[in-house]
Amino acid sequence: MNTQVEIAGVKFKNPVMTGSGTFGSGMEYADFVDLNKLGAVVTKGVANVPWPGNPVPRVTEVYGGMLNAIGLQNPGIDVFIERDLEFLKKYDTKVIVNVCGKSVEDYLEVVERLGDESRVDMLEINVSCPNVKEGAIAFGQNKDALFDITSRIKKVAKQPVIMKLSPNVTSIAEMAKAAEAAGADAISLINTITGMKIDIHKRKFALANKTGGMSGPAIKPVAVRMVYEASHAVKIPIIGMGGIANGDDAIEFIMAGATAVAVGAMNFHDPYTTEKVVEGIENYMTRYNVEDINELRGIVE
Amino acid sequence: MNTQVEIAGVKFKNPVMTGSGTFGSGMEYADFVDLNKLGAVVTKGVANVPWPGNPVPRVTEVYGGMLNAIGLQNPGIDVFIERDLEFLKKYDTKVIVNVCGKSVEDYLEVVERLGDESRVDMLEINVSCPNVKEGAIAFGQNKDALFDITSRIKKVAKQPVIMKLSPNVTSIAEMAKAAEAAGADAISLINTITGMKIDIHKRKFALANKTGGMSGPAIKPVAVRMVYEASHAVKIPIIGMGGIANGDDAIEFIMAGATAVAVGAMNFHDPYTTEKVVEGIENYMTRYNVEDINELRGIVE
Amino acid sequence: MGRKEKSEAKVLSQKMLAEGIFDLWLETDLAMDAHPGQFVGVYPTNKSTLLPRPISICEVDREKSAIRLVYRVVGTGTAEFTLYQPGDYMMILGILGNGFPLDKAAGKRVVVMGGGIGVPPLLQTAKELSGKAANLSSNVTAASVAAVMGYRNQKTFLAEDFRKYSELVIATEDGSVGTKGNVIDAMGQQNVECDVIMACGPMPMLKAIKAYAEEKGITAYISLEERMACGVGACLGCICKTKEVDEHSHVHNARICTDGPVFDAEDIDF
Amino acid sequence: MGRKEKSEAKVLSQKMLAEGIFDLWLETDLAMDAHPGQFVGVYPTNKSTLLPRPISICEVDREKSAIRLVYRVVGTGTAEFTLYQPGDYMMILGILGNGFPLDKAAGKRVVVMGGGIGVPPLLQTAKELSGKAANLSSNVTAASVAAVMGYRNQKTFLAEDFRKYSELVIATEDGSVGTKGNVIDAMGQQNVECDVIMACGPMPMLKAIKAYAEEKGITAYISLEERMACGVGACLGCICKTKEVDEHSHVHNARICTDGPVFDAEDIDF
Ligand SMILES: Cc1cc2nc3c(=O)[nH]c(=O)nc-3n(C[C@H](O)[C@H](O)[C@H](O)COP(=O)(O)OP(=O)(O)OC[C@H]3O[C@@H](n4cnc5c(N)ncnc54)[C@H](O)[C@@H]3O)c2cc1C
Ligand SMILES: Cc1cc2nc3c(=O)[nH]c(=O)nc-3n(C[C@H](O)[C@H](O)[C@H](O)COP(=O)(O)OP(=O)(O)OC[C@H]3O[C@@H](n4cnc5c(N)ncnc54)[C@H](O)[C@@H]3O)c2cc1C
Ligand SMILES: Cc1cc2nc3c(=O)[nH]c(=O)nc-3n(C[C@H](O)[C@H](O)[C@H](O)COP(=O)(O)O)c2cc1C
Ligand SMILES: Cc1cc2nc3c(=O)[nH]c(=O)nc-3n(C[C@H](O)[C@H](O)[C@H](O)COP(=O)(O)O)c2cc1C
Ligand code: FES
Ligand code: FES
Repeated sequence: MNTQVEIAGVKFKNPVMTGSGTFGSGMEYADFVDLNKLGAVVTKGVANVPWPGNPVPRVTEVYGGMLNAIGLQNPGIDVFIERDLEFLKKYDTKVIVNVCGKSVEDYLEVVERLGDESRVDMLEINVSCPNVKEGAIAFGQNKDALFDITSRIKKVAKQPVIMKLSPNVTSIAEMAKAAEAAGADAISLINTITGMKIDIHKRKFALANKTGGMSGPAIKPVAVRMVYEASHAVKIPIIGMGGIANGDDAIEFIMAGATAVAVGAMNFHDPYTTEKVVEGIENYMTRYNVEDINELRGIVE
Repeated sequence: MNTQVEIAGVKFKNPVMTGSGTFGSGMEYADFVDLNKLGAVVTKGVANVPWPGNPVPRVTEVYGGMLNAIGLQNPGIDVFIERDLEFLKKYDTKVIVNVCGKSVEDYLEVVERLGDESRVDMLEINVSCPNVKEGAIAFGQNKDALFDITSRIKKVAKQPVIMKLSPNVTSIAEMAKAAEAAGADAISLINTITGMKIDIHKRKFALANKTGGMSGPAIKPVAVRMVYEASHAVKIPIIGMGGIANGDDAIEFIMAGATAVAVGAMNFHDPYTTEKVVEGIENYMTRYNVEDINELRGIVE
Repeated sequence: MGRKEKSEAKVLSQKMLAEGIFDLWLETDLAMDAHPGQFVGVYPTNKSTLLPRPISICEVDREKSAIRLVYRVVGTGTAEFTLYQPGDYMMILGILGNGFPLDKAAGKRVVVMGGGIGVPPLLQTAKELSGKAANLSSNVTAASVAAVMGYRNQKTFLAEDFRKYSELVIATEDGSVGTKGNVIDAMGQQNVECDVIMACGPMPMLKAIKAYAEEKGITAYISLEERMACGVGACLGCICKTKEVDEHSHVHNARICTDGPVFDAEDIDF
Repeated sequence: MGRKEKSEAKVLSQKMLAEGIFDLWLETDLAMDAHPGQFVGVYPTNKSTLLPRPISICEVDREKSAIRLVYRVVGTGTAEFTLYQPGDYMMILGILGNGFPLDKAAGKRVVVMGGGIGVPPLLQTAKELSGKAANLSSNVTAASVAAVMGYRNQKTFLAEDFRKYSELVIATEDGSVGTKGNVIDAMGQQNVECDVIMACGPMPMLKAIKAYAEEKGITAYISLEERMACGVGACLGCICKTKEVDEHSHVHNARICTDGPVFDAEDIDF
């Protein structure tokens, strides 16, 4: 049985990745999961300098999911390279570094710094975080801005570039096309959907940031639809995510057109989820006699 | 205790309405609920002529919600007036007629036909149904088209006009502003979010239409956020909906800025939901000594 | 059509009839209004699910105010249902649908036909038409009742129950019991004659019955299945194509949950 | 810091301690690694909820391989927890957090302070430091242990348990038992002296303790609370502001779930 998939020349032993920001740099989940069994570890968004993120409360539960407004807290690229990338050297898995910034220059600085790091297999550019005021989502909600930042990053990036798209748009197909036209090697989607929760007893927002990004099983139908639409709009590979909880969910995204998938919020529900998704995919393949996972991609037209 | 709210001069005994398309014309739910207890019955979308809707399967369940692709099946305005409006004459509740069409002319025809019907208190214009190819959502995803159709409808409408907005947009604030600028008396949101489900065993879409509109508790955080954003963008009243299951949910929408609320998919889970929401709102008011429901509107800033 | 309500029903008993097929008796006031061919919506408590699961009424015991449901485990909801024990409560929505038109069978030779998980609703139908039981919902009886039931294999659940009220002919896909083949094959091979068919089962079987009835010039009432949301006729989720413009929809769509699930095969446009 | 796993724990007993306050004993291998001040994440099975509920370890029984949780019903998850009966299983994630630094109390006069639902974690703390029990996780003992506990009213849950291991001073908001006022009021009124405070309770209480400790020149370890998603340090949901740049985050944020929940009050920037 072949579960290996390839994106922009990078070979992943299986299509299962971690959703950026839900798995740290893998360190915290190494207690639960054998990182060697994952297709890739996608690290928490990192900027050129440390970011403090948003005030608390930063997370809250909603029906079938959660809202977060972490605000991209991160220790900055220096610490990230010394500590997190170093940690990941022990493992036989691919490493995708998620990059965030407030201005195009911020992004470029991080991308350049990572250029010489051989431990980095791919870059994922987060232009879709709904929880920071400047930069980030602004690039992800306007196709011209997306085209611009993508092409500028592509000019300096040494690793293949994945553009991570926001679902908070009228047409995901248009955004996917803009990323492709600007030279992106792949796209990933969906980032979180902007949501809000009000504590009616305290008469306050549940999150200090008022709004937060929604993730978890509740958003899966929207994510599958967007993966499907994107996969019919572009030729570059797609990494699909949004509410994946088990192997069947992963297969659903693959059938919708994803080459790989990522597990996000469900890690919090069950820290073993990523490994279980790998097993679940294999079980499906065994049950239905699927020789190669790549046969299933986009099979539902 | 006062639960009465007013929208464009129309007084509703309480803020609880039914979500268009989830309650027929009230006939089917009259077995369960005393329609006289509701603020308003919002009827299923009606067009100038009968529409057959989409092929089956038209509905499917998803985590914490459902997808539908009914495709606006309706018996046409003639039957609607004779049968459904006639039926509603027995009840002491407001009637809001939801109108759909494929072209602006279709909408205008229905709006004109309803002009002389005294049983119709308001019109809700559905420009946000994701399940029909022509018309409908096209108007709801483009602010110029929305402005255009709204102003043309306002020119002929004898009853106040509510524009029902689609959540499948980059900026709900912009759409709300376009509707307001064109003269809409109120807006309602959200219509369903476009989603997809794939049956991985049959390798088929769960819905014949491939995509469907998502509703139910799973979408509530997105709906609350959009109501909040819209209420900060416009001055006209807002009818909020999306996943409302009980009085607390209704209060959450009101605190986010809604003047009234509607119960949609949860009618299918529990046919008594609308009445329970009315009671739940009253219970909250009693518990917290709220004299007038209007005090709570937009209280969380 | 009975009154409709969502209410608690008490589990009286539950047992497995065959691999993956469960037999559940529920105590509910709704039993008094239940007619053969009608169904109830059963709600799982699992919060990821919201919609009622349509399950046909297999049998009614008016004395105990109870209904019997026989269901196959296919997904989340039905898997949850197997966990309920006597004394537990389940939420049900009912009574839904029109049921079989027993009056159309008065004094006629009737065959009830079921296939797979379409077998259960025919039991109460046979019971009523046979007149061989106390406390029935109608006093219509047929001239004769034969049951022709199709199964996959030798797991011929409910066969003993049918024998109480009617002659029973069995067809199995694998030929392990009765005629090898489908219910129509069995009709022919066993020379079963009738004036009226009442049937429930998978779509190909219902199509075959429609064709058979047309050929023989007899009337067939078939019970259809479709994904449902409301179960009460409001959402327009569960329609089937009708030959004529339907009275409610004013297009060629009837709602299976309220206008059906039982239709005269002639009226349906497969 | 012990190993971490998500695993089933068997309910040994559950009872109500006071209106809305429940006392639950769970059998779990994790008990062997549990230190006072640490917590577990308890998962409701209700599918509308996904996140583990952080609940402190109130007491540990290493012989029975069991932990005790004392919790207040505030929402969906805790309401569900009350339904579990002996023999049932619950899923828990643990052992989480750092716990109180018992070694910092060796040979010193310690006061454990709890307020409201912050009372429970101090029980095992007092037990350990008192040395008055078998099978403890450390052999560090304090010179003396006093417990100062604040309650709303006369429902002074766990008071009897504290008396087994320490002197107990009670403060109540309504003055129905002990000092009327808060734990700091009680310290003063009862002339409780100490070198180290270990505390858990609502934010105003912890702020007051920080101020009190600074004034008296003593050390206070306080256990903080914040909304959590992962519970294991990955999501950065549960941070608190620290005086110095935190070693992990490289900003002034420490993660309560892993770097805490217990912090030296001095290090926290309220
Ligand atoms: C009028 C009618 C009568 C029925 N009577 C019986 C019966 O007596 N015994 C029996 O075993 N089954 C019966 N069914 C089928 C039964 O409704 C489904 O097997 C059941 O809903 C599956 O639920 P689930 O949660 O286990 O499956 P899931 O696949 O998890 O359900 C997901 C959703 O799909 C719906 N769904 C799945 N399969 C079907 C189906 N075949 N038909 C309609 N909805 C479906 C569910 O109701 C639910 O909304 C009947 C269906 C209809 C329409
Ligand atoms: C380190 C730590 C230790 C704790 N120890 C105890 C204890 O020993 N006994 C006890 O009764 N309570 C304790 N709490 C508080 C307890 O976690 C909450 O009361 C509980 O999570 C509420 O869950 P719910 O589902 O009933 O409430 P809901 O309001 O329905 O929960 C919704 C979400 O909010 C979270 N949440 C709600 N209140 C709190 C809170 N106060 N702190 C953190 N998350 C919250 C829930 O975990 C859940 O994710 C502790 C909290 C922390 C952070
Ligand atoms: C707590 C949290 C933090 C996240 N941080 C990031 C981030 O730093 N960069 C990013 O691109 N996406 C981030 N995401 C988005 C996830 O990677 C993922 O796209 C999204 O959560 C949808 O998947 P899910 O439903 O499986 O969680 C974060 C999500 C969560 C829940
Ligand atoms: C089965 C179904 C049919 C619907 N039909 C209509 C319609 O005809 N016109 C309309 O404006 N909205 C329609 N809607 C959208 C609802 O009115 C409502 O906006 C949406 O479902 C969100 O609310 P909910 O989560 O409470 O269901 C329909 C929704 C459902 C589930
Ligand atoms: S299920 Fe709603 S109309 Fe039949
Ligand atoms: S809860 Fe995730 S870092 Fe603490």
